Amino acid sequence: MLEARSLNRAFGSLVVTKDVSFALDKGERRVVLGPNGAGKTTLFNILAGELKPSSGAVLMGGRDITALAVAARARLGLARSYQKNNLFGELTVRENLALAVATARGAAGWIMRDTLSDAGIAEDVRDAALAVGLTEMLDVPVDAVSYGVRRQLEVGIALSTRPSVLLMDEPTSGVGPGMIQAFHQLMHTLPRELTVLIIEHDMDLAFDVADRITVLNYGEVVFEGTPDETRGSPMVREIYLGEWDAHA
Amino acid sequence: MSDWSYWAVQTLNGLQLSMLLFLLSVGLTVIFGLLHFVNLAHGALYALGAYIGISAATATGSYWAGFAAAPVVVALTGILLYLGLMKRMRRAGPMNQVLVTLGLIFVFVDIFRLVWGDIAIGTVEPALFTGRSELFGVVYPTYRLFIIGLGALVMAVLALVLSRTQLGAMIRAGVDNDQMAACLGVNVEKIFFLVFCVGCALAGLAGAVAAPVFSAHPDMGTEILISTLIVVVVGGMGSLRGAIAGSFLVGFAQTFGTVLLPHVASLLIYALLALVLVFRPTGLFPARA
Amino acid sequence: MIKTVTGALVCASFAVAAAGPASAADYKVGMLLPYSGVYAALGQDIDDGFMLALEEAGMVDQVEMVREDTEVKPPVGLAKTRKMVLEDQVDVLVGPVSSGVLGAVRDFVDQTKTPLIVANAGNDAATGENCSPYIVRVSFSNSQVNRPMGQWMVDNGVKSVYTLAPDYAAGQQQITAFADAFKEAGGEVVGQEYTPFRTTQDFGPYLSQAQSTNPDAVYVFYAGSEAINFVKQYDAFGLKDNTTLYGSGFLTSPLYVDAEGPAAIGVIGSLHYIPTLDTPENKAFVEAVQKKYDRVPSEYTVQGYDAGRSFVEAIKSGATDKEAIAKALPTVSYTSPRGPVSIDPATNNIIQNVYVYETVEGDDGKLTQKLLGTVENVKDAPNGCEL
Amino acid sequence: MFRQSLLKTLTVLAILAAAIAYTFTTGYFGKELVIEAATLAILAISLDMIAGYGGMISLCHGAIFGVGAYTYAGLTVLFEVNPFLAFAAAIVVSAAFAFAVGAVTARTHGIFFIMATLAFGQMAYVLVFENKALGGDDGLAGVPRLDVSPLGLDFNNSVQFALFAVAAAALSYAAAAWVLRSGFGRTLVGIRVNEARMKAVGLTVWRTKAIAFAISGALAGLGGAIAAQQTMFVSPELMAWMVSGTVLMVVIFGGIGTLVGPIVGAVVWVFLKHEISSATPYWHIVAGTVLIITIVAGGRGLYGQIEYMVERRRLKRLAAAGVPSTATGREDETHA
Repeated sequence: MLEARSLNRAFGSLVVTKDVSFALDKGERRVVLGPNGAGKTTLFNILAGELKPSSGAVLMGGRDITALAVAARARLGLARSYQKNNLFGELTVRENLALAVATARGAAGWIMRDTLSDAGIAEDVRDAALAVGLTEMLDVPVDAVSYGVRRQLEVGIALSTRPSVLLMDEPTSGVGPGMIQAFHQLMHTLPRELTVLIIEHDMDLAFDVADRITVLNYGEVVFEGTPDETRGSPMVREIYLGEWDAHA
Repeated sequence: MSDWSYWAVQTLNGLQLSMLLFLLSVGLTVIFGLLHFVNLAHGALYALGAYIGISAATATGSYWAGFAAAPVVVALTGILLYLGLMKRMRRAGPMNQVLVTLGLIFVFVDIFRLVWGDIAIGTVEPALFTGRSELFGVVYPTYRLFIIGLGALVMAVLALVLSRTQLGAMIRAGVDNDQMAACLGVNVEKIFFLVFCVGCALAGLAGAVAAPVFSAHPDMGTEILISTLIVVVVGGMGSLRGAIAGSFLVGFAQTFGTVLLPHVASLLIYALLALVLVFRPTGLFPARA
Repeated sequence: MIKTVTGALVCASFAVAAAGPASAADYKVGMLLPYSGVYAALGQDIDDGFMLALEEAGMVDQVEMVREDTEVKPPVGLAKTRKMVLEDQVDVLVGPVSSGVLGAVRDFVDQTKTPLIVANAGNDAATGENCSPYIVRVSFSNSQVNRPMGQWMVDNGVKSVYTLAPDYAAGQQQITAFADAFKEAGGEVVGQEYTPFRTTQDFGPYLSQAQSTNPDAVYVFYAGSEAINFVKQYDAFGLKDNTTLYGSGFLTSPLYVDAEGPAAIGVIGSLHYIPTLDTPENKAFVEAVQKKYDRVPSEYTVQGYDAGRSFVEAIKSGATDKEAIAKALPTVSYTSPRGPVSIDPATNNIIQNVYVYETVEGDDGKLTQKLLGTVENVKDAPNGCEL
Repeated sequence: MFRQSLLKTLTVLAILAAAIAYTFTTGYFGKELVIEAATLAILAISLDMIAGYGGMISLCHGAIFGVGAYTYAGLTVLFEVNPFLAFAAAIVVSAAFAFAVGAVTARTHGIFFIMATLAFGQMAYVLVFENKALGGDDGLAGVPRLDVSPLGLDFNNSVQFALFAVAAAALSYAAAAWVLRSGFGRTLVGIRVNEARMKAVGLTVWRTKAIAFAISGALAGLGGAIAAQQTMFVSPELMAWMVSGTVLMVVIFGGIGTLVGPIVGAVVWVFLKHEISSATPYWHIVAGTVLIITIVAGGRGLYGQIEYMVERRRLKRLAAAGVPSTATGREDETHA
C-alpha cells in the first residue's frame, strides 16, 4: 500500500535519510523506532511530500507519487498528524475538523452551501470527534484547550479525512498516562483496512499495536521485523532498546 | 564620444544608482532580518536626511556639515521612533507594521511641507568633488564617483564587520535565530537597537549624499520607497548579500533598461520584481533558508 | 439730511461687509487648485496672484472665495468642481494647474455653462479640438510657449537638437510643438527620448545618450523637482560646457531657479512671462508682489493675476451672471505685467508675447532672467476648435 | 470564521438607513459623498474578504478597481458598447485580472506577497498610463451612466444614482457575506490560519487563493465601474499604489476581518477627509496620525473594537451558561 524505495536526502553535507526502503501491506500497522535525530520526521516529511527526496521513490497503491505535492498525496488518501501541533488555533475544534472533512470530501470550494451546517460533513466531524474523544469539546476554540486535547485533535484532523494511509508522528508525545491509555484504545478501534505508519516513543504502545517494526539509526534502516523479532534483536537492543529495558 | 566610453559611462551610471540604492536598502533589510520589522518610513528618513543635509550646508556654507549632521539627526529621529512606536510594534505582524509606518510617511510628508515648504530645494556639491574626472579616457562627474566610492566603502565595512567581528557574529546569530542568540547570552535588545540606529543613519547619509544630485522635496521619500523595497525584496530580506545583489540588479536594470528598452523602462523593475518572486518567493538570497 | 442718510447707508454696508463678507458678496469665485501634493506651490502662487488683482480693483469685499484642493488628482478635481458649481453655485471657476484635472472637468463645465478661467493647465486640446465657449485660458498652451523657439534657435545658429521630456501628454505636446517648428525652420532633431513621468530622478543614462549624439543643443521640457534634478545633472555631466541647454522656460522658472543654483546659468528658455520685463506694468506688479508676499513673482503668480484681472474686466464690462461672464471673458484685452494680452475669439486661448530668456547671475549674486528676444502676439491655430 | 451576527446586521442596516435618509435630505455635494463612500465601501469590502479573512494583504486592489473602471469606460467610450454589457464586462475582466494576480502570487507570503501584488498593480498602472489608446495620463472622458430609462429611472439624477451606488454596496456586502459563510469562505479562513495544514488535508491552496482573488476582484471591478460612472471620467490616478494603500487604511480604520468595519471605515473616511481637507491642506498629517493611533491601540479599528467587546461578552455569557471549556494550558507551541 505504501512503499519507500531507496530514499535519500541530505541537507548540505549532512545525510539524514540514507537508502531507506520498506513496504507496507494494506491494513498493516507499522511502527518506526529510532533514537532522536535518527531521521524519522524527515522520512515522514518525504513520505507526505513536504520534502523532496534527493533520490529514490515513494509509491502508494503501486503508483509512483514522488512528484506529487502534499495536497495531491492527501487527496489520494495519505493523511498525517504532526509531532508539533499543527492546528487552526483561533478556530473551534468543530471548525478544525470540519475544514479537514470538507476538504477531503471535495466540499472546500462550495460557494452555494455552508460546510459547517452540512449534515454529511457534520456526521464525519462527529465520528472523528468521537474517535479521539473530543465530543464534549466541539465548540471550544483550540487556543483555549489544553495541550492534551490539542494532541487528540491533531490525530482527529488526520483521521477525519478518512484516509487509506495514515502517518502519525509521535501522537502521544508529551501527554500523560491516561491519554496514552486512551490512545491504545483508539488504535484498536481504527478500521482494519487502514494502513498506519507511526513514529512512537512509547514502547508499550509500539509493541501493542505494531504488526511490524522498522528501526532507523543515522538515517538508515538498521532493522525490520515483527515485535517479537525486534525484542530479540541484539543490535536493536544495543542502539535503542536499553531505554525500553529500563521501562519494562 | 566613442562607443566604448559611452557604455563605460552608462555602466558608471548603473553603478552610481546601485550604490545609492544600496545605502538606502541595507538598513531596511538588516532591520527586517533582525527585528522582523517592515519599516516603510525608511524612505521618509532618507528625505529627512536630504533636508537636514541641505539645511546644514546652507547654514554653514559647507557640504560636509550636512554630510555629518544628516546621519546623526536621522539616527536620533530613528531612536525616537523606535522607542515611541516601533518597539511596541515588534510583534504586531507585517501588516500592522506596514500600516503604522505608512501612517508615518503621511505625517512626515506634511512635516516636510510645514518646515521646508512645497517647493523643492537643492544644494551644491562640495568644492572637493565638483566638475568631472577622467578615468581611462572616460569623463564622468566627480561627485558621482564619490558616491560610488562611498557606497563601496560602506559595503566593505559592513561586510567586514559582519563576517570578522564579534559584533557581526552576534548580529548574524540574531538574524538566524534571535531566541537562540538570546540563550547564548547575546544581548539581543541592545543589538537590535544598535542595528536600527545604524540603519537609520545610513538612510540619512544616503539622503545627504543624494541632495546635491537630486533636489529635496516632500514626496521624495515616497518616490524612492518603492525602488528600495524592490531592492530589498528581490535580494531577499535580511541579508547583506541580498541587499548588494538587489541593488545591483535594480540599479543596472533601471539604467540599461532606459538605454536599451526605453519604451518599457518604467515596467522593467516591476517585471523584475514579479519574476523573482514567482520563481523565488522569498527573494534571491533570503537570510534564512 | 440726504447726505447723512447716504453716509449712514454706506457705513452700514461697510459694517455688513466687515461682519459677514460672505453674505454681502456679489460674486462667488471657485478656486480649483492644488493646495496639497506636488503642485501645491503653484496653486499658492496662482491664488496669491488672483487675490492681488481683486485687491487692485478694490473688489475683495464683493467676491466670496471658495477654495477646493484638487490634490492634482483628476477624479478629485472633478468632484470638487461639481461641488462648487452645484452646491456653492459659484459664478466662475479658476484653475486648474494640471491638464489631467482640466480634461476631467471639461465636459461638466461645458454642460453646466460655468465659465472656467484656466490659470495654468496648458493642454493644447482644451483650446483646440475640445474647446468650449465657457473655457477661457489666460495662462498659455503647451505649443504656444514652445513653437516660437523653433525659428528662434535656427535664427541663432542651432542646427541640430536632442530633445527630452517626461512621458505624459504635456511633455509630448511641448516637445512636438517645438520639434515641428524647429524642423520647419530647417533644423534637425537628432534624437528624442521621453523619460518615465515623476519616477525619473537620475537623468544620467539619458544625458549620456544625448551626449553621444553630439547635437548643437539639447531642448527639454521639465517642471518642478524634475526640472531641478535635470538642470543640475546636465551641468554635472559637463554637457553645458559645449552644448547649450534650451527648453520650455518652466525649466528655470523663478520658483525653482534658486534650488538649481549656478547650474542654471546660461540655460535659455522661452516663456510667456519673466519677472525682469522692463515695462511699467511689470515693475508695478513685481513691487506689489514683493510687498505683499515677499517674493519674486513667478509665471504662475502672473497667471493667477491675469485670471483675476480678466474676471475683474468682465465684471466691469457689466456682466452679472454666469452666462454674461462667459460672454464677456473672451472680449477682455489689456496690458498685463507680461505685455499686451487678449483672448483669441477662435479658440478662447490667450494671445500674448513669448519671451526668450537666459538665466544669468545678477549684480547681487542672485540668479535672474535676461531677456534675449521677444516673439510678439503668439496665437495658436484653431486646431479643430469650433466655437 | 465569519458569522452574520446581530451586531453586524444591525450596523449594516443602520448605515443603509442613514445613507438613504441622508441622500434624500442633503445637497448636491452630500450625494456625491454618499456615492464616493459607497464605491469606497465596495472596494474595502472586496479587500477585507481576502485580507481580513484570507490573510492576503493586497496592494493591488486600486489597480483592480481601475481595471474595472477602465473596462467600463473603454468599452462605452471607445467602442460604444451597451453600458449594461460593459458593466458586466468590467466585472468579468477585473475578476480575470485578479485571478491571474492571485494565482501567480499564491506562493509568496507576508511582505513578499504585499510586494508581489504591488508589482502587478504597478505594472497595470504603467501600462494604462502609457497606453495612448486609453488616453494615457489624460484619461478618458465622456463615460456614460447606465441607461435605465426603460425602468422609468434616470441615473443622471444624482439621488437615483446615489441610491444605486448604495444598493450596489449593500449587495456587495451580502455577496461577500454569502461567500464567507459558504464552504469556500471557511476554507479561505483555514488558509489564513494554517495554510500548511490545509495543504496536508488535501487542498490545492493556490486555486482557492486565486478564486478568492477573482471573487474579490469582481467586487472591486464593480466598484470601479460605478466610480467611472460617477465621475464620467477615468484616469490612471485610479490605479496608483497609494489608492491601494488608502483602501487598506480604510479597512484597518474600520476593523479588518469584520466585513462591516470596512463600510464604517469608508463612510468615516470620506466624510472626515472632506471636513479636514476643507479646513487645512495638511490633512495627510491628520490621516497618518489617526492611522498610527488606530494600530497602536490594538489594530481592531472603530467597528472592530466594538464587535470585539460585544463578542467577548457573548462568549462569557455562553461560558456562564455552562458550555464546557477546559483550563487553558500554556504550552510552547511554535507556529510553523
